[in-house]
Amino acid sequence: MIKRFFSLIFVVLLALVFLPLVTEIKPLSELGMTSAKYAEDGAAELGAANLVTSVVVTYRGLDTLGEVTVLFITTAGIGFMLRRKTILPEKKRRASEILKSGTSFLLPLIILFGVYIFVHGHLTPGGGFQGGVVIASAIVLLMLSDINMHPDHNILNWLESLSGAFYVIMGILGLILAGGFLDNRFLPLGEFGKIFSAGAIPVIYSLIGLKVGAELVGILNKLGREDK
Amino acid sequence: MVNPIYIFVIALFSAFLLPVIDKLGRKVTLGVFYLSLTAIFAVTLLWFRAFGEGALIENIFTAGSLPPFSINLRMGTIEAFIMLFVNFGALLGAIYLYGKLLENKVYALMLFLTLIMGVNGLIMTRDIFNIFVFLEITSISLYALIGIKQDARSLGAGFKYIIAGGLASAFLLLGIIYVYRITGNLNLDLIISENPLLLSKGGLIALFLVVVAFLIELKPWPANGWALDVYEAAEPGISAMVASLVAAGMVFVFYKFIPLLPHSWHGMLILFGMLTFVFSNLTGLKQKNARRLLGYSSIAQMGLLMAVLLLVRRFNDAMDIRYALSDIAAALFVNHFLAKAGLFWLSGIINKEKARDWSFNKQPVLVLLFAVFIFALVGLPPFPGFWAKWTLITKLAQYNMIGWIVPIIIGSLLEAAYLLRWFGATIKREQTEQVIIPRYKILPPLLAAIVLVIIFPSFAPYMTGMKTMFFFPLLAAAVLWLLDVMPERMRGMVMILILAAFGWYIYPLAKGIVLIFEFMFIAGGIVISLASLNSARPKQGYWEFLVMLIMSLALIPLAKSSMEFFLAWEFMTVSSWLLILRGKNGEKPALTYIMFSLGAALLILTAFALSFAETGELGLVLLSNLNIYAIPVYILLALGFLVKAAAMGVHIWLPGAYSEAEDEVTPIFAGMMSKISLWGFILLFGYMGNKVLGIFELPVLLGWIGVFTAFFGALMAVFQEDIKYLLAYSSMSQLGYMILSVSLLSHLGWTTALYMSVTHLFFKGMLFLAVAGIVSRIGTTKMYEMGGLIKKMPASFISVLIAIIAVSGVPPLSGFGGKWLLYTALIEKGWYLQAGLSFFAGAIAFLYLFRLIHTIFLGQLKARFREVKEASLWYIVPQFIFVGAIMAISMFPNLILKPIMAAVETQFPSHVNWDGYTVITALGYWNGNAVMMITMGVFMVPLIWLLVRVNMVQKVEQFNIVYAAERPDRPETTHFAYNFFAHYQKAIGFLVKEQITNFWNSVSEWFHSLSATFRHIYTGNGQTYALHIIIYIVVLYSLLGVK
Amino acid sequence: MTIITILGFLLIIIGLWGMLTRKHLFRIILGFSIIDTGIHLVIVSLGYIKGRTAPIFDADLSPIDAINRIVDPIPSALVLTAIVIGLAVTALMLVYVIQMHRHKGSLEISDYEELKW
Amino acid sequence: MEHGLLISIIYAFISLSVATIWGLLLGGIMMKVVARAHGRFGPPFWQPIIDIIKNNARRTSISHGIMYFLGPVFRIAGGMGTFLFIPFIYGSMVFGNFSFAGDLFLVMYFIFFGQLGMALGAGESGHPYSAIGVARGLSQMTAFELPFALSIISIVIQYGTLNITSIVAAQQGGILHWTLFTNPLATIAALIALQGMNMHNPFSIVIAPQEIPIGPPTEYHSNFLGLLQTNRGLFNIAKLALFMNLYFGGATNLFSMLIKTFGIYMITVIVGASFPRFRTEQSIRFFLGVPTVIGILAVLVTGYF
Amino acid sequence: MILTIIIVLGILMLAAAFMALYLKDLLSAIIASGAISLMASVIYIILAAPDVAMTEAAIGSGLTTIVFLYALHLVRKKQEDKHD
Repeated sequence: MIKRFFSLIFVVLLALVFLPLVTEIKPLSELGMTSAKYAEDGAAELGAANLVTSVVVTYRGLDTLGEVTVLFITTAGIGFMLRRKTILPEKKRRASEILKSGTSFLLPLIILFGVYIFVHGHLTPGGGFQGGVVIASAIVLLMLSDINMHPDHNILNWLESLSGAFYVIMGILGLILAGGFLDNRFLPLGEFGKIFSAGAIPVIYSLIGLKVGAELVGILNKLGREDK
Repeated sequence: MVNPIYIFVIALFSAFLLPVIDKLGRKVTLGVFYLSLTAIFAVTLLWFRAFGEGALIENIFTAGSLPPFSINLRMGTIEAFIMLFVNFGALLGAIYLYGKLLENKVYALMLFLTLIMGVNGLIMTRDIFNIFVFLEITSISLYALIGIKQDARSLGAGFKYIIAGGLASAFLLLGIIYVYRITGNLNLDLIISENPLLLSKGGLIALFLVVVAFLIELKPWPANGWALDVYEAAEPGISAMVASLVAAGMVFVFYKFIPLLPHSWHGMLILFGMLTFVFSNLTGLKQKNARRLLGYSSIAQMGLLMAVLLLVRRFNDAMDIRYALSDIAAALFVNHFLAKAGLFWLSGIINKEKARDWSFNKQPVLVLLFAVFIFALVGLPPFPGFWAKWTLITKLAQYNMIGWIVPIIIGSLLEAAYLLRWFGATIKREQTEQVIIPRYKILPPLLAAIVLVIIFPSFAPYMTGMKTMFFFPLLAAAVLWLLDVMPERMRGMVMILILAAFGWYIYPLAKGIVLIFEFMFIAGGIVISLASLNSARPKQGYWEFLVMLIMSLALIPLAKSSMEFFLAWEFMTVSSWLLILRGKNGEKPALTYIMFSLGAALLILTAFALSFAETGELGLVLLSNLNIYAIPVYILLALGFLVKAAAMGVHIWLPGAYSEAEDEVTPIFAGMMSKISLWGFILLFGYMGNKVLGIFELPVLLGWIGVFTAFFGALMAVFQEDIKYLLAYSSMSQLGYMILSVSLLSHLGWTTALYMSVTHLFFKGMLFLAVAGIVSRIGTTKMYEMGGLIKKMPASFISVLIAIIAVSGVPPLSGFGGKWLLYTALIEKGWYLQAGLSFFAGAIAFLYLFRLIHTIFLGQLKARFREVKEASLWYIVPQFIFVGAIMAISMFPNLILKPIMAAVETQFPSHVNWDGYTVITALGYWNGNAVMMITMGVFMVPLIWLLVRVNMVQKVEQFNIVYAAERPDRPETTHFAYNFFAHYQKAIGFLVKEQITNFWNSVSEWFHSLSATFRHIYTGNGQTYALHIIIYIVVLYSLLGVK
Repeated sequence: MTIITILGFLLIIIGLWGMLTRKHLFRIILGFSIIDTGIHLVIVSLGYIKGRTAPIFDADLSPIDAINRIVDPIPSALVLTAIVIGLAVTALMLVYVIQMHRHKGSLEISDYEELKW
Repeated sequence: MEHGLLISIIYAFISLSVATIWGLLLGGIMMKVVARAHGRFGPPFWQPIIDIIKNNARRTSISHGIMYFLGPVFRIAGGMGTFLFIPFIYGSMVFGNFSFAGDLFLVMYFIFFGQLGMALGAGESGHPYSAIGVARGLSQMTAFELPFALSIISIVIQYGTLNITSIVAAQQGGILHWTLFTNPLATIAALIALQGMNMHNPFSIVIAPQEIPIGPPTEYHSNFLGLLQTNRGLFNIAKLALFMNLYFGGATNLFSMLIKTFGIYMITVIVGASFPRFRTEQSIRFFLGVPTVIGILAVLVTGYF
Repeated sequence: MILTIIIVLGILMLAAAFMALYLKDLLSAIIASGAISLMASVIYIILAAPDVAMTEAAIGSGLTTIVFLYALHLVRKKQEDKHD
């Protein structure tokens, strides 16, 4: 009981610690030093319409590389932790009719939408991560509707590894051909606003999309199996 | 140069492709895995070599644009140095985990690679959000790797770790975003240059959040329950990585943020670091589980390292920070890194939960490794930890931050306590079952130990500029260790040869008083170690420690700088402690001994630090012109030497240490090692002379302590039943006399001290050798079990007889000279009451000496000793060398008095003059030669008188005595030995009723109970640990006074 | 706007409170995900400038006058990474809970206290 | 040494024989006085001389080993040595003895020489009573040595020298110059210590005549016992001579020496005759009590005022 | 107008947060936490950060909830085996 009492006191005190953060710092009135520079010549330098994407993929490319590694580790960790010999779930009641017909209708749409998101990552909002997640949700919908259908294990593996490896190769190409590691200018910037513009950004983002999609499906696949 | 980005590329590339390569079979995957780790290590090695040749700091840019607009990495000397060790440790860790990696799925390999990449990233990146990402990569791969050992305990620990790690990264994220919001960019170097922006109210809090997140990752004292569970429950290979690699990364990241911290915060953060160091070590005292104990120790070291990083910032106003930082923090880091990883690997190999179940004293490799790691952690000489502590304390004193020396001393003493207790217990425990050591598991600790031993030269010379002579003890020990294949006696001979050569080498260097001490140590050492050649049984490590002890003893008087003095002093402490540990039940006394000696060593270290603070150099001669710190240095040094001399009050280690050590070693302890404290006093008085504290003069105080030691030492000796305990107390009392006479600060006083120390070496050496001879034949050291040995061991009897006549000071022999000089010096100086008390102590000495010779040699011979033979020649020969020496000194006292008086002349004007053999002082005169002649004459007259009618004397056997016409049946009933001085006990026995021992026991008891109360804050509940973190943040926030 | 920052901090406080007091393991993880959402809200709210649009160039937003018409892109770039990391940590915690449940069969944090002192 | 070695040996021999005979006679007189106190006649006063002659005339004797054989030799050597290092009669050639070899401390420590020898010999005999006697003797000896040492120290402070002849010289010229009067505290402490040294009654537990057969020398007989008895006489005189020189102004001629030694001896005898016997711990506690305090006072008085 | 929407969403989110922590049934607690993420993505739209809104919607409400449900399923499965 006293633990609850102590928690209350110290959570309130912590709130007091945060209070000046809210009161002292006025809302932003104009862009900071770095973001102002990004705003001015971000588009000119990298040729990507979506400034956030250019920041995410190129300017702070190492973060995103780290980001992909984090997801990769999580899949590895989950696979590693749940490494019991899992058996396929025995036939349970079949999926409801609505789900099955809905899936057969919706599936292509969702996949198309997912591909659209990460292909147009540098033009419209969204990108590799969001696209990958949408595709993963499509696959999950498929898994739910058709119980005995399971994504083949090693296709996922190959897909994941290759896209990861290519991503790193893209980085090295940037290092050798262009200014620095993960620089997208080793490919032509192309015409602003078009699909084949902003150098390597779309390629990188689609690779990320594929990798994230494969990984999330992998995670859900491992979670989905009951163990003995 | 190879772009360090390739470290990430190699790691990620192989990590991504491993699942695919695994299709071709696990051997291939492991090949790729080890290849990539070696490649990473090679890259770091190249960079380190480049910096070795003076390359400048490199900034590596990514994404083709300049830092604030993109993430940049930096590769400097410090980064390269730390990454070198991180990648080296990673390689070793991977080799260690070979077994686990083989049987588990491929994921473990990938997780290990990403862990390494994360740590390297943490060290190199200069972008704060990037630090957050790499921190997450490291933590998440650790969360997963902790899951290797699938049991409830490791999962529970892992979960607590995630909660704490998650909380820390949440605060970090908040802090980062607000730092960005205020400074406008995410690049650390730019933020540091625009620091003032952060000094606004909000800015300080943002900075506070970031720093407190790193503090939590560094496992601060109250809020680190979760870390201990991880160390205890996780797979040892992984805990080794956590303790060394991840800790290195975290500390370096903290180091990167230090320039941002406002100066007002430094004090409080140092305090928290020191608290972690002291309290984790304190809680370590009560630990039973081996790995949890290692956890406490590594947390303590991290706390110290954090405090040092902050302290070092304050040193740098005078010196280039590179120099100040590089030797303290780097040495501490390297020391902790290798030792802790090694110990965790060892715990993996031995795989025993309880620290008590560790026993491998039949496997020399394991013993050696364990010793290397424990000694490195405790900070004993040849290891970097020693240099780090030395430089740290001297620098602290130099920048008069003396307050911080106290926690460091307390902390390191506590750490020494539980680590050395563990070491002693493990070494002494009989090994029951063989520890199977897989080849790949022993390689990493072996390599770590080798590097730990090799690395010290890189720190030692350039820092201290010492003569290489001071490393001879270690060298000689190593040489002897290598000659392990030779038979024991041969190695003994070699050792004596080495000693002789060393003696010849240092002969020209020693002059005056130093020459006398060298004579005592080298000549005494050679003669006494002759006795150790008696048995051919293999003695593991005996000769090495013996040669190390004697040579370090001989080196101390030659030391010119305080550094050399302290190094030789520590070598002596270590080797003597190991010799005691070799004794049959030497574990407990050895622990008491090492604790007192380390305490004394640290007192001396602080004293030298204070003198360094005032004079700026390490020279011992500068002690004379101290004035600000004169009194504290004087007191500290005096205390240190008193502890070494086993003065009254700090003497409880002496009886156990002398009697539990092997019989051949005790004469060296009693005869020579105790004299080093005398040399300390000579050094102290020689340089600093007489100091007054308040109303009474310090030498007078020391004199009184000396007299009381003499009196109580003798009194305690009277009531002992065990010979070695009796002789131990006797040498304590003799040492009391020496302290008394040296603190007289007069020519006669010092002559007495030196004369007594030389003669004490002779007769105490003889006594202990004789005892060793007897015990080797009889087997027991209890006096009442012996009796009547004069008939069986006449040679030993003669040497003991000569010895006790010399010790008690009965005229014809040299002992009287010492007594006469003492009393004349005392009365001349005006210390009358001390003279009276020392006379009384001298008389009491008579009691225990007679008890010694009566209970062993005279009285009734027991049945089972009927066919006992004389002690082996190896014992008798050195004894009779000493007998010869004593007879020579008694016959011609000026043989030794003249050189001593000449030597002391350099310090004090002598007003003693000679007339042939008579020494004439203002008070009285003494003609040793004449006394001897007269006594011989007076002795011959009655002897001739009896010998004339000797034919009528009829020898009778044992029981033919006047026994009221009966025949006593058993010798036990008629041999009066047990509780020989019962009436004395009744009369003044109350004086020696164990008060001092009880006091020290209660001190250690108090520490243990304190440790018990403090460890109860770790309740084991994950939520409570989270609450501890929140409380820690709030308390730190209020204490830092973030306005 | 500061109202959203306040909302974010409130969510953090509630999440923290839940994590500290609720015994059930799942509730602790839920508390964590609430803290994460709160933090992401704070981050994005700090990047927002009143009356400005998203940093995406298209027909009616040319790069020339972007400097005073777009919102700060960096916080949203950081949040992208933060959200995925949040997911990663939550997933790992759930797996830990599953394994702990499999070994000990209990979902109460107070049952995992054998490592103490 | 002004005169040659041979002559000094002859002189030493003369003074030794004079001292021994006088010591034995004193012993006989003491037995006579005690007997008278007990209301009986007691043995003739030359009885000790008869005993020695009787013991030395014995035809057989047994020995328990070398140390047993050497015990009495040590004992008598101690007695003779102590005596020879004390200048017997101030100013006389014959009785100057070998005091040139050492000073006051030498004499004090030479007393131990005899004790040690005796103890070793008794120990070798194997008889438990002798060992018990030795233990008692040594304990008592340490106890009475403390007041004695303190009084010696106070005298050394007072006269500023350890040389006995110069101490005696300083006390010449009338009774008032004796240490008895100039430093009474030291003399009292010393006399109490003398009571212990001579092992007269309050402190006679060591030899304990009635209780167990004569303490340490239990196993000794025939010519060994003879030697011990001669030593008892000689050693007695040596101590008395020491006290005479230190506290009672030394003796300028043989006659004054005889009177003074007789007087000092009689003090202890009379005190002894009228006291029961202390147990050892009682005597230790006694000596470490009042006499030591007197000794300390003596030292403080002479030392600091 | 925008302000009122934000306030309403804010209150809803806080309520959902309390429900997530204090609802008896775990399933509805998880749904509540999904709801919080959904409302948060709406707020991101208001804050002119479309990328974040999409990510939050997809990962926050979508994926996290699915992972939670799977975990709940696995834990429930184990509990039923034990009871029956």
